[in-house]
Amino acid sequence: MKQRFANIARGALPAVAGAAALLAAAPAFAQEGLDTGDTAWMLTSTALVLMMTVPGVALFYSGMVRKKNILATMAQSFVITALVSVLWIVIGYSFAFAGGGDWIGTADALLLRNMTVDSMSGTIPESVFMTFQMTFAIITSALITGAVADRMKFSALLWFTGLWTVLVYAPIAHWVWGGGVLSGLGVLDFAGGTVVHINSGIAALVAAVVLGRRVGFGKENMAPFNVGYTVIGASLLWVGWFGFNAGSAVAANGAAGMALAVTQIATAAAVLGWVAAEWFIHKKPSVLGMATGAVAGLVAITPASGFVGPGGALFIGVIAGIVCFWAATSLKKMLGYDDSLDVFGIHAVGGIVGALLTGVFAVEAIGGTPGLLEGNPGQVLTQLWGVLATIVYCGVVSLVLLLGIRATIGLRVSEEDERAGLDISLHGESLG
Amino acid sequence: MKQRFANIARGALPAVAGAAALLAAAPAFAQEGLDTGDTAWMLTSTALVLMMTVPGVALFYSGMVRKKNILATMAQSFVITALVSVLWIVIGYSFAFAGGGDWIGTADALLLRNMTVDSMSGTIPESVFMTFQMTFAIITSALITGAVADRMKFSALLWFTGLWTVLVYAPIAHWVWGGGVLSGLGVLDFAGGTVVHINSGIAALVAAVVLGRRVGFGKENMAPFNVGYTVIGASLLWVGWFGFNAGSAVAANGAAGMALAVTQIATAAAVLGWVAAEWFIHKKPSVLGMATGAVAGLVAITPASGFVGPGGALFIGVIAGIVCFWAATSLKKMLGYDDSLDVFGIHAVGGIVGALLTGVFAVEAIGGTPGLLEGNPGQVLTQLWGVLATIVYCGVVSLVLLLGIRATIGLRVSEEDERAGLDISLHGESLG
Amino acid sequence: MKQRFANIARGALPAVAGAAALLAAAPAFAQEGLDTGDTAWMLTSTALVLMMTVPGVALFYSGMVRKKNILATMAQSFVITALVSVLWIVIGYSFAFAGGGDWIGTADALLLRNMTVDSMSGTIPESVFMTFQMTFAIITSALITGAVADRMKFSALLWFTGLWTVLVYAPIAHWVWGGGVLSGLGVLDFAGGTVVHINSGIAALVAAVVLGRRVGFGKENMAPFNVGYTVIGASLLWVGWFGFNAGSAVAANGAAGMALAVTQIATAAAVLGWVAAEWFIHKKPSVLGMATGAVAGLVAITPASGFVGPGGALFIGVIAGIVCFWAATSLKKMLGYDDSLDVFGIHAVGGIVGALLTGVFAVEAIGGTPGLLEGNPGQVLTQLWGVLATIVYCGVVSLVLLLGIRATIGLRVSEEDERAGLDISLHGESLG
Amino acid sequence: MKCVMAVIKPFKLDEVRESLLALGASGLTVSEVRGFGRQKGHTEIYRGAEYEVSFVPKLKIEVVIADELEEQVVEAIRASASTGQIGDGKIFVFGIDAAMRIRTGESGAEAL
Amino acid sequence: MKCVMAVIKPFKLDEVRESLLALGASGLTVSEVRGFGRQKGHTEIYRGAEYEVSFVPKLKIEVVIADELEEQVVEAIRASASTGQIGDGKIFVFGIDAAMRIRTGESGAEAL
Amino acid sequence: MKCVMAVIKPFKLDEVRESLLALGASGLTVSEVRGFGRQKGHTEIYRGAEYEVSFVPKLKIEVVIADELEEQVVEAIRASASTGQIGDGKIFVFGIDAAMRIRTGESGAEAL
Ligand SMILES: Nc1ncnc2c1ncn2[C@@H]1O[C@H](COP(=O)(O)OP(=O)(O)O)[C@@H](O)[C@H]1O
Ligand SMILES: Nc1ncnc2c1ncn2[C@@H]1O[C@H](COP(=O)(O)OP(=O)(O)O)[C@@H](O)[C@H]1O
Ligand SMILES: Nc1ncnc2c1ncn2[C@@H]1O[C@H](COP(=O)(O)OP(=O)(O)O)[C@@H](O)[C@H]1O
Repeated sequence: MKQRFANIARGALPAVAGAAALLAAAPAFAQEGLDTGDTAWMLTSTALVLMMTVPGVALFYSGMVRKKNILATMAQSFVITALVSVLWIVIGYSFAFAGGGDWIGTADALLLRNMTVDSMSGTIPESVFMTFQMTFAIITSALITGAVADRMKFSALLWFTGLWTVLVYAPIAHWVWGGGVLSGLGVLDFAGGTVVHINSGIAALVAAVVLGRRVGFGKENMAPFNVGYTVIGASLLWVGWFGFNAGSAVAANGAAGMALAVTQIATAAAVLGWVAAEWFIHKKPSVLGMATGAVAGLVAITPASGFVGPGGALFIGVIAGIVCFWAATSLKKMLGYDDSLDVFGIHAVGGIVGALLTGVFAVEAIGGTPGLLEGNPGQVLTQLWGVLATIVYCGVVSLVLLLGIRATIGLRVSEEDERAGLDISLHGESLG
Repeated sequence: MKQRFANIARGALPAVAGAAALLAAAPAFAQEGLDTGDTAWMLTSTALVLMMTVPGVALFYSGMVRKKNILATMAQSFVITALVSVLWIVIGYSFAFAGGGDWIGTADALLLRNMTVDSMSGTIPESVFMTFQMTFAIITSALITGAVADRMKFSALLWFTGLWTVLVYAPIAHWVWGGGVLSGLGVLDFAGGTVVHINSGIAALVAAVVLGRRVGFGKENMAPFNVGYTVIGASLLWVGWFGFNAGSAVAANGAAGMALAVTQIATAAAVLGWVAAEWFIHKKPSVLGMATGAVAGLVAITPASGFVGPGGALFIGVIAGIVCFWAATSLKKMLGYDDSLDVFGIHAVGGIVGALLTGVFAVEAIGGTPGLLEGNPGQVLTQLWGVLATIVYCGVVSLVLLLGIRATIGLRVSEEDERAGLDISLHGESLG
Repeated sequence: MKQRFANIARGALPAVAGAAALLAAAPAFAQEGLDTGDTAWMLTSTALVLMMTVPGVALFYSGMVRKKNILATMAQSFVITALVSVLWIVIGYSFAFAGGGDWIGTADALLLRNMTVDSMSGTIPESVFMTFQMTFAIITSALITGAVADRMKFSALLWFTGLWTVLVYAPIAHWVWGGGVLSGLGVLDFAGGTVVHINSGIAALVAAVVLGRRVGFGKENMAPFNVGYTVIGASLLWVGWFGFNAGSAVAANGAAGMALAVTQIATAAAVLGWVAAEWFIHKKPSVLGMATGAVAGLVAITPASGFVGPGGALFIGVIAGIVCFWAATSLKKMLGYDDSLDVFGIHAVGGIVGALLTGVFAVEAIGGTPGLLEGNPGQVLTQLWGVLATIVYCGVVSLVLLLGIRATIGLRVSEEDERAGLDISLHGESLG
Repeated sequence: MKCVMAVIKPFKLDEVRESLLALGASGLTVSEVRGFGRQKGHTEIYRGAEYEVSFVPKLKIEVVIADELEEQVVEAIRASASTGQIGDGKIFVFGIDAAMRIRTGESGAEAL
Repeated sequence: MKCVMAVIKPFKLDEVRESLLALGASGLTVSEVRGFGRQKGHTEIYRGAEYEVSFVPKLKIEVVIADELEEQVVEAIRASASTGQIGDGKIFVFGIDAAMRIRTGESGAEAL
Repeated sequence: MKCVMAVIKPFKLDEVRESLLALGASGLTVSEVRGFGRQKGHTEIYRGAEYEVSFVPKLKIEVVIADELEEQVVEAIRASASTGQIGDGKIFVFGIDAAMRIRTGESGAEAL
């Protein structure tokens, strides 16, 4: 639903002004068209989504690595938050949301040059909309780091993240939410199943393959050092995801409320799905599994959260929990890549499950579009197009970027540095 | 105050529509009667209360156990979040809030079958109200786990939690907030002193007694492994409790504001009360004590938060801090039960203190009901009835459930598993 | 901008009532003049700012000390939260915000005696405004503890904090936001560059000097035990700072939105600035540096956040990152004081940088006051007055308080206790 | 002098310490170790990756004593550390040529 | 009996354990230690404060064996722990006078 | 060869290391241990539950040296580890039969 506001964000203030006339009773000093309730919720959502990356993803990921890489893993999320923020205001936001055609935005909002304190985006200030969207760009890049943990050079990570945000994230965000090609096709992606999750998951897979496996992979004990951090991280992701999904309504209304409810339901169901599968197959339900199951559910409900009801959410959750369990445990082993922290298995696979099931369970009365179960099988196909476009574009550009960086400054630290751990070798620090 | 909205939630939409006419200036696409500010605050409150359980309670409790049980303790809060969420939408919400008489709701909202994107509960979408209430059900069950830490079977915990949520929590929530018997009697419980805290505290005591003491209790060193986690957990509980108490106004207004202020005041006072008592008696004020004192204050102000003013809050806080200190240190030793993490001493005792003092300090100008100090001694008696009803019903049904589970699948892990620690024996994981 | 509301908070309810007439369409039970959206955002902001201290500062600081002092460091933030809360309602709020002249408020709001559930402060309940301001008083005192870490007596800390809050914080808050002398002079301090950061930073420097260096300083390895905690703490500070800065608009509007955006931009820029400087000079960008850079950026943008645009924020951030890097690494070594966790280097220096640059980059269209770049060089001088006044008053009174406490109960623990670590010696606890 | 070095189950430490105290031992030193022996470790599975944890947490105790106490000390440790279950641990004895108390410079049996 | 005590690089533990198992050693005890030697530590800088970390993380292995195994065990450890890089560690051997299995009270070589 | 094993107060490590270096010792190995002796531990109270922590954190140093250095090394450790306060620790010496450097296979005193 975000694209509606994106359109408005193209400077179409006059159009809003009309609607704002309805708000005749607003206090005199208020901006025209501004709804303080919607604004309050979007300010909050922005904080929640930022929290998902720092400390959310930082904790979720750093808990799964060995002790010698914990700080370096946190550093990745932290520095990405900084880097992507700056790139977003300089270029990213403009390429994604400043009007434009099917493929990319315009240069109108470079350096936010037209954004004033009064600029509106629907019923909220544009500054809030811009920052809210920034937090999505941040987390998408941060998620990728799970695949390259324990071995990527810090400089290479910065280059990759910077280029990827501008060349991959911004265009795909435009396609789906900026009025671009996928929204034109009717692809449903409420809060970022394709833009955020399939996108980061595919980039992660490519990166894991191009980087190669960690030294000692399959031989040495690489058990997570602090699953506790991972549980805290998953918890903060869960809480923050209310801002991610319900915030994607860009309003504090029934759509946001329903998104909140289905997010909770699908996540809970995915935890139970993963626990059941793991209990059955590995005999013990692990805490890491519960945390991972929650993220799988959150990922899968993301594209669906504005379109399905509680029943659909329940199914999406259970299915995502079980399928992602299979992807992270069996599929990964079969294919043999070393996606250290299962970004592909959770985010790409969970995102695809969610995108397709959105086409199945969409309820017209909720999001305006019926799905397969309401007699609109075409929507599943439409969803498939969205998935495929994202996979192909993201896969190809990510590959080119990674090969280019490998050929120039190199992607990996030396084996010696990898053995010593990135905390010491890249950052000169260590956990006591 | 929640019950007002609960009544409306019984499908009484027409009644709201009238009030909504006042909102003539609302934008055309808004739901009738919806207040975006109230909705924004309730979306936020829902996130805050979820955060109280994961990672709040998870951290608060896991910091107090020995290293070998840290992950298992986190697992309990995490899986309960998932399990109770699903049960809540399937049955719990309906039994608690879908109309009904004195004792229990109806089957009208099973599986949320009547909840649409437009359903309202007062000035907020029903979806938000339902999810907000869900987070209360979650934390209530999660709190109980402190009493059974280090020794309960995971399967037994799931069975107990599931049955208890439906058979104990939902009815008592109905009595107090769903239009049931206790609200009829005029029992004041703004945010859950009886429903959440006495309820979980009594169930915890029963569970501690039925399970028996931990192996090595009183002989081996069972010092908390990471009081740091406990402090972080208590901090997140404190922050999240703003959603819990001020959110229980189900609006962003003066009632919510006053609830926010008194929550802060009572909590601060309880910390100081506990610190003073501990300093005096044990010679050193402990960090664990500060964290526990905060929770004691939060618990005690919970029922009072919509009814008392700053002065009352100050007293309630100090008294709760000192009484809970006594309960967790002296009373527990006297009685000899092993309520591992003092759920009874904090939540039941603090909840009772708060419930009764609500009757003492209630201010008519704030919550509509005068207390003892304003010449209405009867309110204390009314409060007592609420306390007793909760103790008896919760105690009896919890006991039956626990005995039933013990007789069938068993409640405790083997001594060997307990010695090895639940992380390994139940979940196959360990902290590095 | 806070002072506008502060004025209103002086019981000027009638004045508000007029403005409130504009809100004719508000529901009947609402308070006059209350905006639920603004209230929702301020309730949330209060929670966010509380989160900055517990667990934010508690984690940020405790991660930088040695293992034996981790709990004691957390204890400082925690107990300060309690102590300052109580003092704030008893005295502090009244001295800061209850009317008064140039130097100090009045006794009108002692014990909040005139605050009812209906009292308003602008468009929000006074209870919310009071609690929001309380969280600022809390964090200011908590920040100081970084300078005295590892060696201050617990009792001395309580005395110092209590007196300092009433005698230093409350008056300075009055000067800037309570209608006092600095606001009269036109000093711009949107969210607390002088009141919070220069203030705590100067008190910290004085305290570090009066207390003297830690035993073993410069000889023993005092490496941070858990930089991970520091990263989590910095992350929560970052997230919470949205409430700090955007909340200082005391409304959910375009001013809040712009404050949100510039906060994010400056912080990100400061991280990159610090990383670049450290990479260049120490050859490795540290995670601790990233976290510290973020805080430096947050500090520097604090006074500016309601007055500058994205471009100004970018400059302020980069400059703050680099200057604070220099202060924490080189300046500190040159001067030789042991400000354990660099409160002076980050908060005082960053705060001064921010205060002065506010005068440079202020944009009339945003905050109503032009800065140097818009042809108003006088504003920089005005800012300088604000800085100097804060430094002098805070420095002198802090010194007197510290010397007084040293002469009576003493400031430092014994060398033996310091060696054993404050966790054991002050609190009788230890981390496992 | 002899050094009696024992590997025991962690939760037995207090009992062992008390039995040694009863014999008049004036000090002992404990380290956290991991042991491999007849008692097997366990398998941990993290998202499908299985790790064999072959080592079991144990405590190593070192107590230096006068020669004549050797037998009693060994027996005291055995008695107090035994659970009868696999993994109870071992006791090893080796000779100590010299001892010194750092604080006083006393040496030999005086130093203990 | 002899105690073979070796200081090795941590990631070599599994190889060493397997080589000892192959020789018939029935148990061993491992501790985490920090070593100082030719292999130097590193410098950490925290906000300008430089700390020399002179010690490198190592594992210490203790395995008590019958006298006749000494040579093979030393060689097995050497072979399996070696990377050829500085810091590979040392092997030390000293005599054990007595041994006892706590669980059974068996003593001498039987106890191993 | 001799192994000098000393239990010291943790904050004395750097001084001890330097005094040993000055004597020409080429390496040493340190472990974190907990000690029980004349210096008593402390009591911790968690919500009324009192736990006697009888053990005090110490560091154990092991340094293997040529026989002739024994006296100097013992004295160097004593001098550098001493604070004169209770709990300063002990030094024990025992014989080492053989030594080998893993990296090179050198043995005996060469290996140190
Ligand atoms: N030969 C050995 N050398 C050194 N340590 C040993 C040896 N054998 C056993 N241990 C230690 O003793 C512990 C207990 O041994 P184990 O074989 O499991 O049980 P038990 O002695 O009861 O048969 C092991 O975990 C290990 O730490
Ligand atoms: N004389 C010694 N006594 C005790 N431990 C030693 C001694 N020399 C070396 N070590 C241990 O062996 C480890 C490896 O020694 P080092 O000199 O770094 O490498 P290398 O033996 O390959 O030359 C050291 O880190 C230390 O733990
Ligand atoms: N007989 C012993 N065997 C092994 N370790 C000992 C022995 N006596 C003392 N220690 C170690 O030496 C440390 C210091 O001993 P303690 O008696 O406290 O002080 P002091 O030697 O100064 O009198 C103890 O904590 C313990 O680790």
